[in-house]
Parts: sequence; C-alpha cells; structure tokens
Amino acid sequence: MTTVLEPAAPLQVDDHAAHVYQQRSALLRASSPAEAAAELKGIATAVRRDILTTIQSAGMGHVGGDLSVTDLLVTALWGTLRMHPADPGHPQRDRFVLSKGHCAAALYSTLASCGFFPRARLSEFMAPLSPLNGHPARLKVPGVETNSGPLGHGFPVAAGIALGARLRGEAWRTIVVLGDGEMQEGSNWEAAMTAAHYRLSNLTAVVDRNRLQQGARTEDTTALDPLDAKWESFGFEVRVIDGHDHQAIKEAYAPSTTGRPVAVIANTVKGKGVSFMEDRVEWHHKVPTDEQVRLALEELTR
Amino acid sequence: MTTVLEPAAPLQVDDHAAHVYQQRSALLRASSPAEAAAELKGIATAVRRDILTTIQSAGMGHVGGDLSVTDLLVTALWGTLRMHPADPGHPQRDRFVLSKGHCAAALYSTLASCGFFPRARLSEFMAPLSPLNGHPARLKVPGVETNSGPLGHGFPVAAGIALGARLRGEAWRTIVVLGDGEMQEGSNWEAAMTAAHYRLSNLTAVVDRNRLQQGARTEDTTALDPLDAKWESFGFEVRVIDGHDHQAIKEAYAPSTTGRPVAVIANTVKGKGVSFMEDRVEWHHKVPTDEQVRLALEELTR
Amino acid sequence: MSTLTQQAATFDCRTDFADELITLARADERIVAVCNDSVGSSNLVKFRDEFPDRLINVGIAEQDMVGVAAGLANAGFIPFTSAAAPFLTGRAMEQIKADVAYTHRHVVLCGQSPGMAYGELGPTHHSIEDLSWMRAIPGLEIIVPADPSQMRSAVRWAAASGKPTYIRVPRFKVPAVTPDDAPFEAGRAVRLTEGSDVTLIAIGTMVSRALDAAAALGRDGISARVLNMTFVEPLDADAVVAAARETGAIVTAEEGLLSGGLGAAVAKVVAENHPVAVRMLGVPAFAPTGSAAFLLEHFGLTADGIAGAARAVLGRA
Amino acid sequence: MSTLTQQAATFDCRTDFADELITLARADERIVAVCNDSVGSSNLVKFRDEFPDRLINVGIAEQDMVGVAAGLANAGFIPFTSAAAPFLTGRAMEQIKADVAYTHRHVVLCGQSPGMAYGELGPTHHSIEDLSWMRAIPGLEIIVPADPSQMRSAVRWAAASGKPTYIRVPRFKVPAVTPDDAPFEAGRAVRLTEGSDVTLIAIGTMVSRALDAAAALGRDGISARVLNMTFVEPLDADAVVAAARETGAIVTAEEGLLSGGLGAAVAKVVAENHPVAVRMLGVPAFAPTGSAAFLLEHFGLTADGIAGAARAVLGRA
Ligand SMILES: Cc1ncc(C[n+]2csc(CCOP(=O)(O)OP(=O)(O)O)c2C)c(N)n1
Ligand SMILES: Cc1ncc(C[n+]2csc(CCOP(=O)(O)OP(=O)(O)O)c2C)c(N)n1
Ligand SMILES: [Mg+2]
Ligand SMILES: [Mg+2]
Repeated sequence: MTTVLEPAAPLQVDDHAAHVYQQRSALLRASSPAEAAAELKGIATAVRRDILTTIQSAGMGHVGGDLSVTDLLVTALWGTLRMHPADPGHPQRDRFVLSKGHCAAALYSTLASCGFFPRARLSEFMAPLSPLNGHPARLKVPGVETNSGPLGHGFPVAAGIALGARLRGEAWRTIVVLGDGEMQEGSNWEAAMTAAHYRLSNLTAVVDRNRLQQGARTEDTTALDPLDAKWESFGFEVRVIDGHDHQAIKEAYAPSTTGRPVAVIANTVKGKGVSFMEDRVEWHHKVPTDEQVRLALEELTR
Repeated sequence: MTTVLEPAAPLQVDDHAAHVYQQRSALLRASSPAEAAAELKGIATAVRRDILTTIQSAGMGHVGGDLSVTDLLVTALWGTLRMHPADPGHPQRDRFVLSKGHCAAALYSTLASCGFFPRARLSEFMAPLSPLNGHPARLKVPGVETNSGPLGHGFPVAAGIALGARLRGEAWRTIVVLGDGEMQEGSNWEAAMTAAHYRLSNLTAVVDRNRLQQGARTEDTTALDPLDAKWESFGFEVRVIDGHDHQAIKEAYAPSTTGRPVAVIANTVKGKGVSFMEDRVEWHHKVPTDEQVRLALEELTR
Repeated sequence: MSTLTQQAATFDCRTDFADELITLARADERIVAVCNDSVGSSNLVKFRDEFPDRLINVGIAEQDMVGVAAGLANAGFIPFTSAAAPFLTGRAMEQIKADVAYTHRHVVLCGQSPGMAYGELGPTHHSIEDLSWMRAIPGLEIIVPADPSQMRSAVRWAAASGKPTYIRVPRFKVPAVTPDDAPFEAGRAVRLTEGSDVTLIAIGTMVSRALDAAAALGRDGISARVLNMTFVEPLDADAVVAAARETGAIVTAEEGLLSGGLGAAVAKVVAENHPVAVRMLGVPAFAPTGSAAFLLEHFGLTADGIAGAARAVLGRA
Repeated sequence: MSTLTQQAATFDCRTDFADELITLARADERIVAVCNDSVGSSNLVKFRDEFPDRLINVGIAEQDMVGVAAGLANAGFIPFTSAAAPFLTGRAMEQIKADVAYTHRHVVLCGQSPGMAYGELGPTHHSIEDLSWMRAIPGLEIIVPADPSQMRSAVRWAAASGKPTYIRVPRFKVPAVTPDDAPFEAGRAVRLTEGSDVTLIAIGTMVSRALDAAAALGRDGISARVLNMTFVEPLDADAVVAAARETGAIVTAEEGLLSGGLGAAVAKVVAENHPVAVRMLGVPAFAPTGSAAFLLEHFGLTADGIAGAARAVLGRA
C-alpha cells in the first residue's frame, strides 16, 4: 500500500521572519536567563494571540494545553535551541519534539514566529488539504521532527535522536515536551529507563504539569504525584520550576550538570493567560466563541 | 475466525493430591512464617526436582527463571493463598498470576504439587497437542488465571482482578509474580499507577529480582535500580526480602498495612539450588543434559 | 446528491451506545465500563453519574486498560472497554490478542469514532486499520453497526454473547437504515434491497450511501441488491455466495483500508466459492487534512462512488 | 513425502540475516541494530562484538525500541530493528504506524522467528498475524524471504531502499529455492516453475513445499506454475493476473492467518481483475502445542496439503 502525499500547497520559509529569528534568537540564546526573560515573554504573548486566532479560524483545537505549553515552547525555540528555519533539515540542528501533539496550534504558531513558514498560513489550520493538520506531521510542516498525536510517542523518539547524536559525536541537543496526563503512558517510562541507562545528558524531557488531562484533574484520574520522585527513581536529574517564568524555564533548559538526562517538571496553568480558561478542564478542547476570542486577545495585550 | 480448541486429553484434578493440599496448606496458611518455613522449603525442593525432569522430558524450557521463582510460587500457593484444586474456578478463590509466563514449568510443577492435575502429566510438557503448552493458557491448565508469555501482561490483568474483588466486596487476594527484566515493559508501570490510584491493598506484586534477563544482567541491559525507589514513587508499600527465605517470603505476602498495594522485591538467584546454574545468564533457557539433570537432582536432595 | 437517505435525519450513534449500556447496566450488575481518560469522548458521563464505581478510568494507558478489563472479566464482570478506535486497537493490540482473545475473556472492545470520523485530527486519530487488525485476531467477533438501532442491538448482543467482541461505535452521523423486523445475528447480513444485477455489500457509514447508490442505479435500470454486512466476523458467507451466484457481481464499501477488512473477507469467500468480479471501495492510504465528510468524498466513498464502481464492475462505466 | 526439496539441505536464515547485516555495517556507518533483550535470539552477537556501540539493546520494551529506532533514523542512521515477530508487530503496532510509516522513516523492522517457528512456545510467541497486521499499515514494504539467498537480498534491499520495511526473518529451516539469476525487486514475484493448469503462489517456508507439490502434481499430469511472491507489499499484481488468465486457478500458501496476508492480497487482485477460483492455505486459528514442523503438518501446510488444494480447485480431488 502506498502513502498518498498531500495535494496541498507546501509550506515555505518566511525569509524575513527567519532572518529576524536568526539574529534575535542568537542574542536570546547568548543572554542570561534574567536578561532574556522579558523578550521571551513578549514573544510568548504574540504566540498566544496567534494560537487563539488559529483555533478561531479552524473552529477546533486544544486551547487549554496550547496556552499552558506556550512559554515552554517559546523558550525552547527562541531562547535555547539552535533552529534553522531557512534550512529546517540542517543536520546539526537542535531537535525539538512536541510529544503532546494535540497542541499542534501552539507548535505551529511558534514555528511560524520563527519563520519556518508565513504566519498568514496559520489560518489554514485543519482546512481541507492543509499541511497544518490537527496533529503535527513532519512531511507537511518544516520544523516537525516526528509525527505526534497519539500520546506517549515523542519521548522514545527523542531518546533515539539523542542517542543518535551521542553515537555520531554531535553536539546538538534534544528537548521533548510531554503532557502530564501523557505520563500515564508506559511507553514514556520505557524511554526514561533507556535515556537514563545511556546517560543521555544531551536530552531534556519537559513535563507540562498543568494538573489537568482531557476529562479531569490528573490526580483524580490516575495520580502522578510524587512526579519528581518518579523521575528521580528513573535516573533523571530533576528540575521543578514555574513553567510560565521564562527566566526559570531558560535556566532549567541549561545542559545537564550530572551526566544524567534532565527532567523539567514545569508547573503550569492550563489555559494560561486567558482568565476564564485558566485551570478549567472544559477548555481542554472547547472552542472559544468570537466574543471569547475578543476578550482573550484583549487580556493578551496587557 | 474461530478458535480451534485443543484436541488433547484435558487435565483433571488429582483427587488425592488435592485432598492432601487442602489440609496441609490450611495448616501452613495458619502457621506463623517461622513455623511454616521448613515445610515450604521441603515442598519447594520437590517442585524444583519436578521442574528439572519436566524440562528434561520436553528438551526445552526456562530453567534459570523456574528455579529462581520456585520459592515465591510455593510460598504463594501453599502458604498464603486459598486455592481450590478440585474446583479451580471457585468464585472466592484467591488469584495467582504468573506474569513471567516463560517459567511455565515452575508454575505447572507447583500446580501439580497442589493436585490441580496429576504430577505424571508433567512429562507431557510441550508435547504435541499437550495442554501443557510452553506458556500457560487458562483454557488448558486448571489454576491458570490468564494466559501469559509476552512479558508485561500479567500485572495489568492482576490489577483488574484485584479491582474486581474490591468492586464486588470480596475478600479474595491477588498475587502476581513478575520478572525483573520484565519491569522494563512500560505496561507494568501503567498497572502500578492504576493499582496505587485505586489503593488496591488486596494486590501484591512480587518481583523475582534475580538480576538477570534473557541476554545479560539487568543492570547491564537497562538498569532497574533503585527498584525500590521506583515502586515507592509509584505508590506501593515496598518490602525487600531474600526471595529464597520462606519465612521472609511468607511475611512479605502478609496483607498491606498501609492501605496501599504491596510490592515485594524478592532478591533471588537465577538457577537457585543447582550450583552450576546459579547466577549464570546462559541458563536462562539452556537445557541440561541428562547427566546435568542427574547432578542437579543429586544436589536437590540435600 | 439529492437522494433519499442523504436528506434523511442523521444520528450520532454514540448516544445510543451510551444509553443502551446504561439500560443494560441497570439490569445486570456485572456490566462495567473501562476507559482511557475518555469519559467524555466515549459518551460515558451519564454512565459514570449513575454508576460511579462501575466506570473505571485508568487514565491514558491503553495497554493497562485492556489488561484491567481482562482482569475484571476474570472477576466476573462484563467490561465494556471504550477508547478512540486507533488507540484501543493499535496501542493495545497484543493485550487484545493475548489477554482477551487467546485467554478467551468476555471483554467488549468499543472502538469510538472509527474510520475517519476524527477528520481533521488526521491519520494518527483515524482508525482505517482496525478491521484489518482485528480480523487477524482469532476468536474475536467484529460488529460494525450502521445506525442507532444496530448500535443498540450490538451492545445488547455483545453483553449477552459471552464472546470477546470488537464493536465500532460510529461518530459520523448516519441515517436510520435498518427495518424494524431486521435480524441482528452473528453471521447474518441484513438484506436491505432485492436486486439481480449486482450486489452492494456495505458496513457502517457506507450502508446508507449504498442504498442511495442502489436508488441511483435503479434509475438507470440496474437492479442492485444491498447487503448490510454488520458482522464482519463471523461473515455471512452464505449471503456472499448467494450474491455472487444470483447477481454475478459485487461491490464492497467500507470506511477503512482494503487489506483485510470487509472487502478482503468478501473477496476470499467469492474467490474460494464462486468467482465473480468484485470491486472494493475503501480508504487507500493515510488521509490528508479535512473533515470526515470531506475525506469520504475525497476518497470516493459516496453514493456516486459506489454507483460508479457498480457500473464499472458491470462493464457499463 | 519423498520429494526433492524435502530431502535437500536446509538452512537457518538467521545466520544469513546476521552476516549480511555485518557486511553492510562494515561498509555503511549509518547501519545500526536495535533490539529488545534479543541479542541472542536475533543472532546479533557477532554484530555486537564487532560494533559494540552500534548495537542498541533497549531491554524488554518494544514500544520504546521502535520509537528509539525512529529517532535514530531522524539522526541519520538506518536502524535494523529486531525482535521476535509477535512482540515487534503486536506490541509496537502503533509506533510502527505513527513513528515509522506515517512519519515515513527509513526503519527496517525485522520480525524474528515468524509464523509458528516458535512451535511449542505457543500462540503468544507465534506470529501468524503479522502479515495481516503489517499490510494494514500504509506505506510499509513487506518482504518474506524464502531461503538464505533471499534473506541476504532482503537485508541489502531494505538497507538501500530508503523505505520503512518489514522483513520476516525465518527461523524454521528451509532449503535453497532461488535460482542464481532470479530477480529481487519490489513488486516482482519469482517464477520458479512454468505451468498451465494451476498456479501455486507461496511465500517463506511454503515455497519449497509448493515446489514439492508442483512435482507431485506433475506426476499426475497437472502442470503447476509456482510463484514465490517474496514481496507481499507491493504485490506483483501483474503476475497474479497472468496466473489467473493463463492457468485459470490459484492456490496460495503462507504460514499465517488468511484474513489479510498473501491470500487476501491475491484474492483481491483476482476478484478485481480476472475472477478465477482460488484456494487459500494458511493457519486457521491459534495453534495447539507442538513443534513448528508438527504444526505445519497439523494445519496441512505441506506439499500434500498444497497439492490437495490444487486438485480441489481444479475439481480433481
Ligand atoms: C494514546 C492516546 N490516548 C488518548 C488520547 C486522547 N487525548 C488527547 S489529549 C488527551 C489528554 C492529554 O492530557 P495532558 O497530557 O495532560 O495534556 P494537556 O493537559 O497538556 O493538554 C487525551 C487523553 C491520545 N491523543 N492518545
Ligand atoms: C514482550 C516480550 N518481549 C520479549 C520476550 C522474550 N523473553 C522471554 S523471557 C525474557 C527475559 C525475561 O527476563 P526476566 O523478566 O528477568 O525473567 P527471569 O530472569 O525471571 O527469567 C525475554 C526477553 C517476551 N517473552 N515478551
Ligand atoms: Mg495536562
Ligand atoms: Mg530476571
């Protein structure tokens, strides 16, 4: 059986945005976390606005998890990793994997902010034949390393990428972002054991610890706490942070100090930045009305 | 598609042995661990002998893991759980699940010792159309609760059984025995989270910690240590014991004292009881020659 | 496409699934529901509210979900195990094989939103593989309800059967297509129209489209028999052989890959018993982005597509 | 059964698998092996000794194994991912779908000891489902080598193809059946004997038995063509249509379930293109206890069984 390729208009680099990204992100990467924080915050606010309008135009999406993961994404792609929007397959690129693939709108908005493709294309999210599928697909979207959507896939793949870097003696790093509910998938604990066993200090696993999953709070579904003890017992160097504090995130993304892989437990708020969505389970994939988007965008200028 | 049933001669209870079992096991269950230890040890030695001849007649088997798990099995079936060899489907029976199903010969030998079927049938192990398949199958072997063989299956099933007891308000208990290498399967950590979340204090998960898996030592393959910390962080009451000390095993099989499910980490020796097999990886599934069986049986009389 | 069923009222069978399950659960304490953080998407909110203890949500852990269900069956329960079809089948495949089918446990596996019902969410969330995957597990009954009445029958049948069973629970809205007196039996297709030139064998979302196709063909003077195959396993081989013998040509239509689903099952019976020309309609590959309705059109899984295949198989294209 | 190939020397293709992989790895640094505590059973001991860093053993964790392999492919490696076939396919099914096929990574999936090669270990260790399961994953090439020479060709082909590929690595000993000048190409069957009355289409362990069946049929004056289908995906549809047209009857034989493997693929092509009678031989259900050789006999997967099916399909039973 053969795969049908997308008949859609492919996504192409936004030259100007990519150029801006190269310069600004180089500075941000070089800056101290404290210095970089304000600028990262500004970018994150812009990305949050794009997430909302992207979901609005699609009439679908996972807004709660998009908004909880935004700061983690922006700090990774703008402030930490070396991305190449004009040459997305650059062999020495750092790798970013969004394992919680249902938050595609957040990833796409961030990739667009870096210039991987024009921001204007975000309005095609989930449109017929659009490359911007509801879950990220690497043959369609530059900057996507592996297809995600089913939970529990990104981390093993990221472990393989990091192991590959190690085998090749390459310096590039890998960051993978997981949902907290996603940590209920056993495949992640398999990957954790592998990463620890191979001492993949070039790998950082970030948990978007918003304490909500699809239907309820994580602790009311299948409890994850003590999550730090779990990661530690699985051989990771654990860093627990405020996942909306850009300085803390950038600090937490610093390379391993122990030779072990790093787990960042980022305490976040689902729906962060839009007061009426914050920490409310129904905003997992509820779609805001136009009026709600207006109110949200208003909040996101302040 | 329909399942073809076995054309083989079904296994039937050994009335005499079952009768002996009912009486002796009731005494052993009621005895203190210290009192019961010597008798359990005697039964275990007899079972070890049967394992060796069973594998000898089949010319196949997993002798190393069989011998490491024997004391755990015998103490469960003879000294702890309420089994009903004459009525194996008894609704109030305690449940025993051997998740490391490759050690079928140990399970079959123990079940035969209890009278679930005549010991003489052990010589049919893996013979054409025999009910004593290389891995346990419940429609073929009375006393088998669920088919195992692929690693990582028995624990989720056992969690479901324990949850079922809880839902029905039944007092029966469930013990599941896992290999240590088997703990690399993520499905087990899923089950651990479920069991802890539902506070299945009627469930005891036992790890046969012989530190060897199929091809090498566990710590040289994918390290499991600190295994106690892993279980603790997953919400279990952890008991670390010598897995060949029948008193310690019986103590460790005592019900939960914390309301949490219990994990017993039983430190064992693969190939236990046969000096030339002990702690040697090649005896995972090497088959002893007749001369080696003779030597082994000699050791197992002492 | 202005045909009868396309204009008819359509229904979300998930409601019927959930309501029927509650009705059964009221009468039979053994019935429990097991799910993977899918209380909402499996439409089990009402079930949970009425039977809080009997809704077991293991979180996002499909292997564990199926293992736990098998354990609950061991303990005397009848677990309706419900998750989005791709995750239930793909992620817990070996548990379905070993813990359910081979252990022979009465576990009912409910694949929610199968086929391309999740449209824009893409191939990871589509379940075009499930029928091929599940047919390759010996001993599993496979039911694809076509409308609300069949959905309810499927739930009742599975609860009473004592057999490991996989049921597709459609999300894509469908019209009612089942006559009141139609049988609901394992291995028994429902004959919806008589016909002598060609037989259209369809399941699930494709049944109403096959009826529309038959109507369109009728206007061209082609007499098409329509069979709703419902049970893909065990298949109604007699009805297939009769179709081959009496109508001489067959078109199959399913929302799934053609490697091992309905079409493959029919082709086997035909080739082994009474070789005639068959055309198989299904999903050829991982789908591009689009709504479920869009994708069905995109792949020609429409009344027009079925009618076209019928004309082609009759050499009247 | 005193026929040619049954008396011939037989070979364990795992040796060829391993040796060829080492040969390739010497020439191409991108080649790595990934396994699940199966260094020995995947015959990778020599590979590990020569390339200790390039043998990645993730332990008993098949989902992780396939994910890690996909990651290694992202990093520029060509991972030969090797595990017992039932665990590779059944346990990592969704990883194969999403991380390998849909992500389109050049990962080579090596299913060790497929079919009923693990005999007495029973259905949990048999892989009679793999061909049906893997055929239902779009974009995956599927190779079933029939002898040592095809085993080596398969390894080379998969390393060079750039495509996600599933290869059965036989454990059951087989005689050499492939002529030196035979092609090894995707979508191209190997025609082993000419014949005009019936075509026997076989794969893997069944190829030598099909040859023996053809010899036996020849003694009865029945001229049987034998095709070794090798690539179950992409199938050589032209060869199937030619067989239907030129010989008028087909028997398929495979060590696996019939729901979606070789037989189903052939039946589809036949029914859609040139309907003729087909008999499909395979494994009907979970097997009882017994050695691989015993079970093949038990299910009639023998030269006699194939010849009998040929006679039946010709109405000469
Ligand atoms: C294997 C699998 N099972 C179920 C789902 C359905 N699903 C999508 S999102 C989600 C909840 C995820 O929760 P979490 O990981 O906490 O993500 P976040 O809160 O960041 O949105 C679920 C269950 C899925 N995508 N994959
Ligand atoms: C899912 C799965 N993967 C691989 C195997 C092959 N296998 C059989 S036994 C074994 C090693 C088990 O090691 P451990 O759990 O430590 O058992 P023990 O040492 O007690 O024999 C392996 C890998 C299997 N049976 N199931
Ligand atoms: Mg969450
Ligand atoms: Mg061990």
